[in-house]
Amino acid sequence: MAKQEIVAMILAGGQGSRLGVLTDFIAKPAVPFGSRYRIIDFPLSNCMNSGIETVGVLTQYQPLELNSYIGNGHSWDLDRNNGGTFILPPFLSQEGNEWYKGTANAIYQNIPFIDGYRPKYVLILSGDHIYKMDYGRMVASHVKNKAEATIAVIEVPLSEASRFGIMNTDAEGRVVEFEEKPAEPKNNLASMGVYCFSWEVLRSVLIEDEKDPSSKNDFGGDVIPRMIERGQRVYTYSFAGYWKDVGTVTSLWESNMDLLNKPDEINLRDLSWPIYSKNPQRPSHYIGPRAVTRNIAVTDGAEIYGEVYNSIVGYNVTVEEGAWIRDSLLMPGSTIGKGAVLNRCIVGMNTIIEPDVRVEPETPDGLVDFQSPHCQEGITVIAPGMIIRSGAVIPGNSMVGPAHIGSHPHLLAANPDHLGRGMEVC
Amino acid sequence: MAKQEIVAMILAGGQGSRLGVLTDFIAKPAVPFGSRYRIIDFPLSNCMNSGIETVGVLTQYQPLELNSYIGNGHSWDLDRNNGGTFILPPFLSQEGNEWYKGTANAIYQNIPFIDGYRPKYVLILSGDHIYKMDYGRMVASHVKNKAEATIAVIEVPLSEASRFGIMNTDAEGRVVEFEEKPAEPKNNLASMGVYCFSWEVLRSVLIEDEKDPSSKNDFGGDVIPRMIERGQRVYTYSFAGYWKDVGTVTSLWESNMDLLNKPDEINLRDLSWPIYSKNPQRPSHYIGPRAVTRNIAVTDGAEIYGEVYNSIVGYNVTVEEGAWIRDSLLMPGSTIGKGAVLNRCIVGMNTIIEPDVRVEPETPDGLVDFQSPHCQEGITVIAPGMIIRSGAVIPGNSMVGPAHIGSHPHLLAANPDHLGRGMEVC
Amino acid sequence: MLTDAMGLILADNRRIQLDAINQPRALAAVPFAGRFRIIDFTLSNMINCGIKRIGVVALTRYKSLMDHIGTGAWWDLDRIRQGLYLIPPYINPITRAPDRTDAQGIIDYVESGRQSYVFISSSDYVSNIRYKPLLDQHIASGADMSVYYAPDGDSAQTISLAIELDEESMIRDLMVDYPGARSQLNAFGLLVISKTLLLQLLSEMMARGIAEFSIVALLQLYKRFRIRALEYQGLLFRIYDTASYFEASMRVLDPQVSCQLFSTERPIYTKVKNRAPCVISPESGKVRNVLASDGCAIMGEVENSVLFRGCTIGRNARVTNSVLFQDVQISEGVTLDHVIVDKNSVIKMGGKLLGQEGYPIVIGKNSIV
Amino acid sequence: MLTDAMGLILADNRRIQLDAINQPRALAAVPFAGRFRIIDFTLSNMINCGIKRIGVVALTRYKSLMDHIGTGAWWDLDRIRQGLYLIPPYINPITRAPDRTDAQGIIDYVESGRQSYVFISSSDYVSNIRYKPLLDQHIASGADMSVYYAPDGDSAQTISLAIELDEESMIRDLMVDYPGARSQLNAFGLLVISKTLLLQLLSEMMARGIAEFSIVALLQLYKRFRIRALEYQGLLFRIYDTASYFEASMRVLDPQVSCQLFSTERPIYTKVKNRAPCVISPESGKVRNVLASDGCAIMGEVENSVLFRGCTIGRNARVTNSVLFQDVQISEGVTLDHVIVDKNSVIKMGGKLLGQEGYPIVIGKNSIV
Repeated sequence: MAKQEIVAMILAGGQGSRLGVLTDFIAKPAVPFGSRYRIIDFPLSNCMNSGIETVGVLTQYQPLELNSYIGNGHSWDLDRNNGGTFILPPFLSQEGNEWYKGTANAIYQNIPFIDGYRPKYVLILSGDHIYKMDYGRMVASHVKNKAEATIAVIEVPLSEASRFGIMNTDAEGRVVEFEEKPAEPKNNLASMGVYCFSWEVLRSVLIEDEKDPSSKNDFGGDVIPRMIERGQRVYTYSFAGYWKDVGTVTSLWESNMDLLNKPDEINLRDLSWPIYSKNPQRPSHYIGPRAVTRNIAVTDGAEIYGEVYNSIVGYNVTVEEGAWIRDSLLMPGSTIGKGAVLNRCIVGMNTIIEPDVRVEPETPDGLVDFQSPHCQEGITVIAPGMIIRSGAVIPGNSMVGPAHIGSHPHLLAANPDHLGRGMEVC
Repeated sequence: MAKQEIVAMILAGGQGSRLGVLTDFIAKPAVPFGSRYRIIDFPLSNCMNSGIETVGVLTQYQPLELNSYIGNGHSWDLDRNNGGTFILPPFLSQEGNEWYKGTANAIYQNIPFIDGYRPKYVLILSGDHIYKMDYGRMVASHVKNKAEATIAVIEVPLSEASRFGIMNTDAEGRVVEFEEKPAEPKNNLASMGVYCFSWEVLRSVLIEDEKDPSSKNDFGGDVIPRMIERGQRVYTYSFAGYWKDVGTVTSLWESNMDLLNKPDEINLRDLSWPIYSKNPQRPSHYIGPRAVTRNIAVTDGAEIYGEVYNSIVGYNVTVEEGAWIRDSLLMPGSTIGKGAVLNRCIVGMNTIIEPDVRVEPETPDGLVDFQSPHCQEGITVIAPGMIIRSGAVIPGNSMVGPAHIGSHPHLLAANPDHLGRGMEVC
Repeated sequence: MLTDAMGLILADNRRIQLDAINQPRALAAVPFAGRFRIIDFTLSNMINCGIKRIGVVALTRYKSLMDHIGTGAWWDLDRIRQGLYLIPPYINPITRAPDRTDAQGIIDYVESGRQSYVFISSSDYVSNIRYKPLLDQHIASGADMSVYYAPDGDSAQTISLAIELDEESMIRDLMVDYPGARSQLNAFGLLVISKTLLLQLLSEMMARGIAEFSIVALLQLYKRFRIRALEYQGLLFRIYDTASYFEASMRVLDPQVSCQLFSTERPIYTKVKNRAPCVISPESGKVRNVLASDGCAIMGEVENSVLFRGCTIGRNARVTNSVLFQDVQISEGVTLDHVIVDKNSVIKMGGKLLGQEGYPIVIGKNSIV
Repeated sequence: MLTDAMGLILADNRRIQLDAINQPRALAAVPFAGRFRIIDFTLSNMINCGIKRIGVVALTRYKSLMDHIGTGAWWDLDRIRQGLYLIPPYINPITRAPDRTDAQGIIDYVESGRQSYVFISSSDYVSNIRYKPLLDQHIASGADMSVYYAPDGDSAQTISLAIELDEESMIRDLMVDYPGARSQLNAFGLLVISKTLLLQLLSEMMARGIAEFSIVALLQLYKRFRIRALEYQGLLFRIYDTASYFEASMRVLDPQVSCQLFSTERPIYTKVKNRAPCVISPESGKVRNVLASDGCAIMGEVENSVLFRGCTIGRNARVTNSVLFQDVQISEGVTLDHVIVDKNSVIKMGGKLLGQEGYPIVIGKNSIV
């Protein structure tokens, strides 16, 4: 197997339970984003644009959709003869079998995979962040600092710093202390969950971490603090662009809206750093003769006949005449019927909203059964693969999923064409 | 996702413990075969030659080597935009997590994967058989018989029939009874472990089988008997070519020797049904000025300076001058030192046999520690990635592996260049 | 699935002129319907029928075509066996002039395929077409070749290959580009022939020194061979001049028409470009009856138009009844009506271009107007 | 890794004749060392240096080359961005004659790359060569172009591009194919130049109507530009006639030589063919000092020879000092010495062909002797 200087490992195993029904049957990195993307397109495209051609994707929870989305890696030019993309699930060995216990354990279990490429550096990336980053520069900074670990950090407002892992550094940028969600943060340099390690160093730290029964085998919680404690050379790398963890319904919604309202921040139109995705082979989108569209993003295969404002319209979405949509995310393949009204609504893939359905924060007479602590600020989430029956009225902060079908059979049904559970039909 | 009429699922999850040290760190289907192949090349090439382009490979035990060998499927033309090869490991879902309990359970857990392609037929194949078969003809026979399941069978000598699963059929080839390893076989039609099912039928049988707590969720043991019992249309499909299960050391050795001694049976030179493999990018093999070679198969990157008789020489093998080899399998990357004598020996990948080592059935003074019940008929197996020290004398029926290093440090060591455990270096 | 057939696309049509549009590229590479090229339809028809081995004969101006087709990966034709073959012109190594015959490259391609039948298609029409009925009829009728025709009598389109049929639906007369032809049956460029017969005819051509190989040349053999014609009843746009191109482009705006071209079961594949989603800005004007593509940014008003990838429509611009190719920039305040603007062109601030129905204005590639 | 460089391979060398061997194919596509083609070495050198964008200029007889290169997948060049570009001859769409210049295709290719440097290589030599020292020297010396040379004084090979250097190792004189040249320093076909300067020179060529673009043409500009020459000390075989081809083939039989060509760190990649392992049968005679390939079946005796894939050596045949290309069949009892047999040829039973050292007999492709 050919040597590779850098191997990237993307942590894509988490369930993402705060996204509720959106991740019932698919892993979080496979959730659609920004009309034509999936979340994982961002780290994969960053790898491609940074010239990194060997990428392991660590999966554990509901990997089928992600597996079939990534396929042979062709869409990201990662179908390489040496290297390329590899889906890395947990496995059995002679010593027995284990699921990935934590992020560090997931890498530990795949030491033989990484060893096979004899890399100098290993990047550990998250599968659920929206950002554009040249990892090459980060590795260069790692090399320049003669670091053993380098952690990408971003400045956050000091008032929000207590929500993040905060890095306290000396004058040279060397980390002297790491505080996870400190009550009184000493500064505002938040870890982005993007790490660069010298492989030989990480390898031995992982083996040691694995032997420690008190460790939770987590990078942020165990590996990094252990390295700092011991005085190993841990540095920060400052990143200044757009970065967002889309782990909650609100942050997913906001990050999508940022595409419309702050288009220069995560500039998707920058041809020097394109975000690649698996393209549906569909015709151009069509805006009908009586459609009204203002401040929307839309892509292949969509057909809009109704009114759509401040919304993200995914591929193969149909908005029928007389539908009225504002501040919403219509995920790929969804259909919005005549006269339906959606406001601050996230509609899952291949879901059908029948005519005259109303989903609005201000719905006074809506059902309270659907209220969910994961949904805030009036945002409602409809699961993928559903049918919302004509006449349903759903208030804000709702999370509507297959679990409700039993109790509301007249309002909800599963979309029988939505085969293979989370599977995309395109 | 595009519809595929046929989806093939290759069962590649077993540990293959009867192959001993050969499968310590790699799954059985990744074991080298016939100079330039791995066992899994046969079902994968059969799929390609039969025009089947969607292949799931069910892995569970030590999948890394297999995963990196299959890569994007390019070597078998299975890097398709729709379909192609997919490695399918066990995974977590909302209902919890489970390892594959049996062959049928492995398919059960991947129902959503198969559903995604909406196939009419699903082929269930084993990852450890050596044969060339046109699955298209088998499916045609399945269709013609209006069968719900079709089982490929091969005639075996009646005297050996009690080692196999035997199909008792009526005049039309419909199975009336299935006997697993019957003491008194009624006929000699043995199941090859190659099944064709109508997907809708199999899908419901699998769901039912899963609910039955007494089932071991195995195709041969549970699913097929259940279908016959119920009177479902189970037919046989008679196959007449070469077929061998290479699950034991003896059968692996014999099947390799068949390439030399019965070259017309599993005719690898037939350009109309090529067996594809991942090719090492190495120069042509070289036969040195004083080499003696009789009845051998040899491939890219090998260099032979010694004497080799009736043996299979893998890629990147070096046989130094003065070495003497007979009736042996030298797996890829192994080196046989000057003056070494090997007879009926299987040398694992990237293993170094130092000068003057002797491995022979007739070695009178050999160590008995290495004797293994898995090794019979004088065949000895040396694990991959070892160094056998100069002067070691090993008798027949031995199985020499890393476990012995501690007790015989002067005879054995791990090859430090054999990185990434089972990983191929090429 | 037609696994026993290979495809051969004649990407060159030297008889056709689309003014500025196909001057820099072969007709096969002319953009169509927002994100496709004309050849995408024939390539996709072939793979949707199960054909996995396709040769593309290109003689001139084929750089654009090569760039578009690439490795064939977008059509899943980047295969170890079979896949895509670009058949280049043969050039004599001594004189460096093109060889007397194109035929040798085609012979080599056809000969090395295992399939028994060859579907030969020109690349001057747009359709989503099934090949199986033609092959079934071909085999059932025992004909030597079989070809589809469109009953063009009620169409505004010119009949270029008027055929007359006998009672067995075999061609008994053929008139090329003849306005006085009695027949309204218009054969178009899709023909099936056995590999054996095709190889025989190609060898004859070479022996006779005939330089040009085309569908018409094969059909003209109707006296010598039994050529079965089968009516094709689906949607079909033949592209033979700027007006027919423009008309077809406008008709695709009708969802009833476009759904016949873009079936979910038989998708039309094209080269993937990773452009951002199209953005319609908050200050945009009316955007109605528009086919638009990724990478577009619409700040002005657009009606009854087709926008290829990466077009920008500035504020207060008004684009109607127009076709804008990739990366066209329409600046603030521009007015366009009945205009075709080729790739990378820029219409500067305040410009005004008004064409007429049936006579659109054509702005060439990389122009600044 | 030279990620800031692109490659350009001039696969055509019109000055070279290898008798029957390169008559049906470009020199770049001539087989070498059992399973390779000459172009494999340059392609692999480029990718082993980290170059991921390679243009191949082919003018004549390039079908064999296209078949070999395919999608570029074997060199991992089948990429969405970058990858392999086959640059075809330009043909005038009206006259159908090749255009006055090859340069436009090269200009388009070079211009669309983001890299700052271009490595230009001919495809008439075999070597496993590192490019980085040349680029490092190029940048350090501030030269306009840089080229490798071999100190060929002690070699039997003819000096074709004799260069003289000044004290800064810049070329101050150049003599092409001149037996009386004083210098023994032989520049060969590997040159690095900045993208900017190359584009300028190509535009000048077009403007002057110069038809041929070659390494020699660039080196001949030594009076106008500073051309740095750097000694290449590794193994190098220049292929310029049948004798040099044959000699190089025989020398690769020496493991000391072949290990310099086939490094594990920098492998030479080639098109994969899925042939069965080579079989040496129980009844074979001596098989010694032989480079043999997959798909061969050896029943006779072979010494000091190179066998490409799929060769058959019949019983009691005796093959010595010979090179057999793919799928050659040597029947029972044949004797061959100093013979090169091209692809698919058959030497019939009892045949006897004896060439001489330095003057091997060449049997053309598909011959039956």
